[in-house]
Amino acid sequence: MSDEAPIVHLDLPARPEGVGVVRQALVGVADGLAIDGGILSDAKMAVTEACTNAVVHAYEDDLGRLDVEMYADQEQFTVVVRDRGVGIAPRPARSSSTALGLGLPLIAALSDSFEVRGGPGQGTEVRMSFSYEREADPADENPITGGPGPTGRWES
Amino acid sequence: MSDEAPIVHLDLPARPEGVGVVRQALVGVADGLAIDGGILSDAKMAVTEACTNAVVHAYEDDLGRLDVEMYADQEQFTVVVRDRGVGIAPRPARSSSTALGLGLPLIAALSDSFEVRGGPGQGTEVRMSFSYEREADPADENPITGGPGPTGRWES
Amino acid sequence: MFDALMDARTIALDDSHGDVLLIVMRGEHDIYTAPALRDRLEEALGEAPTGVIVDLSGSTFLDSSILGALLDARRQAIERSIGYVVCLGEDPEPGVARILEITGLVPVFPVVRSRAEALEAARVAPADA
Amino acid sequence: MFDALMDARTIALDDSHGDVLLIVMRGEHDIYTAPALRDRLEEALGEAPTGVIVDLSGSTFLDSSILGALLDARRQAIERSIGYVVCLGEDPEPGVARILEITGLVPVFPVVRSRAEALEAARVAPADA
Ligand SMILES: Nc1ncnc2c1ncn2[C@@H]1O[C@H](COP(=O)(O)OP(=O)(O)O)[C@@H](O)[C@H]1O
Ligand SMILES: Nc1ncnc2c1ncn2[C@@H]1O[C@H](COP(=O)(O)OP(=O)(O)O)[C@@H](O)[C@H]1O
Repeated sequence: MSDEAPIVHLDLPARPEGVGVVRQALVGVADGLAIDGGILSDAKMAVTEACTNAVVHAYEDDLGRLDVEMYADQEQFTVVVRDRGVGIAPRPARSSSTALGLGLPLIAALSDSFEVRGGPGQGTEVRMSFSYEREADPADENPITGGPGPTGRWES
Repeated sequence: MSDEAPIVHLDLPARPEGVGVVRQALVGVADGLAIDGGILSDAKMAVTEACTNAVVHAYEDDLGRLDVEMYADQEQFTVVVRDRGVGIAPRPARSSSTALGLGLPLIAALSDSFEVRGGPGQGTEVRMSFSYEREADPADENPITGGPGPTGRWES
Repeated sequence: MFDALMDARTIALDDSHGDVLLIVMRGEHDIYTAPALRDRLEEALGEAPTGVIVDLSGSTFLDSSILGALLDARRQAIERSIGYVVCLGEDPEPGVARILEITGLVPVFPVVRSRAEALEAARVAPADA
Repeated sequence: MFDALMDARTIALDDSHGDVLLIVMRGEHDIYTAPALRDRLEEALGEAPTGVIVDLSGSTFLDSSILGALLDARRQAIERSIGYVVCLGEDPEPGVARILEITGLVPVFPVVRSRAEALEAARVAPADA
């Protein structure tokens, strides 16, 4: 596949049912690249967490969009998940929130490299890369520490 | 899901490995809509044929794009496959071609309604709809007649 | 065998084990199915049995929203002194096993492999709170 | 069980049946894998056995580019007086069975269900041309 243009560009509503669509499209891309099953499994999870964040945190209403690009070069494939929402910012934990707080830690543990960009008013972009061949398990390098706290949020 | 905006918009290179990506994305959409297995299977096939046509016939080089939108309303879901290639036009059968000539007949037989638009220089748009509940099998209404001819093309 | 059936995301309540209720999850589960899972868990815990087992052996994928729902249910089970176990099956998918392992949640839930182990463990009320 | 293995699109040559070569297709096949299938078919027919079986029982999807490759191979088999059969398995996927049925190709190839039937039919050279 091409190194330059995205292999696939997906644009869909930032709603819960869209996350599975992105995951399935990733499976289709992986099929074309003959990606190892374990790496695909990690990529599905990391990409799911990034999309879920856009669905859950980015927009006040359910009219926002989710934008996903997938690229591949000789060594790795990269998935970019983008929203035009409120951006990651310190904010009071909503008491009604059911978010566990494991999304970004999982992205770090399951990708070979990642980058989160954005800020208030700029939306959020999460860029995750997955090597076709791993020298080490990224989950050993970025281990998830801590455990579930009494409030339901993860505490490390 | 929404009736107005596409559930998903895919933009990818018109190359063989892209067809599976579209098919997987369709599976993801169908998951969200709880679509019957037999109807999903027909939709996968019709959509595959439309994408394959864009890959095989639309462009001279492999730099062209394939554009796919999926919509859903209360009764049916619709997939629109679009290219900006040469358009469907009478042209000499290429002797090197391995195309069987069953693409459009399969689209007609497997969708509950379809529409092909375009022409020379305008690219091609194939719009296929699939009802969630079928009263009759569209393959009975638009049966595929004929059989393989001596040249390898389908003859009806 | 239909693709859509194989891929179907289902959450079923199995009450054929007497005092232990099973929640059987099949296919891929994420933020889209998490609300249905929360409802089912609530229902199962509300029927106040001896224990609840979440059976993931037919599941192919789960994300952190599902972990969140499973952890909330665990908290409720502890409060109500109901047994609570996650059953992974003998041949779990990486999309299920991996997230449980790297989050260190295997001993927390706890997670066991076989249905038999799960039934046994679910009949013991949780010790910690 | 890895998703990617379950979904893997493979085309394998099985030469363990003596004079009959099997081409075993697994997963989804379309314009992307059609060139590899054509190569394999060419190879199998070139080894000039008594017969060739295309085994689709592990296949989950095929499109008209695959039908085109299978029909071209059938023509070559007829020319060379080699037996040629498509084996569907006892429990075919709709993504495989449906296209064969609606195109009327079941009696053409011919398509049979079991491996045993296929082995028998592949040892008979095609009658028609
Ligand atoms: N796309 C996003 N848009 C806005 N805020 C975000 C986004 N992604 C993450 N955040 C913020 O970062 C916090 C941490 O995210 P994460 O680690 O994924 O945990 P969780 O989503 O489970 O809370 C979220 O609670 C949220 O406040
Ligand atoms: N997207 C397209 N762009 C250009 N030409 C097309 C396109 N789709 C179909 N065609 C033309 O219409 C013909 C019939 O298409 P079809 O029935 O799908 O059979 P096949 O693709 O197997 O030849 C093709 O051979 C081609 O000439």
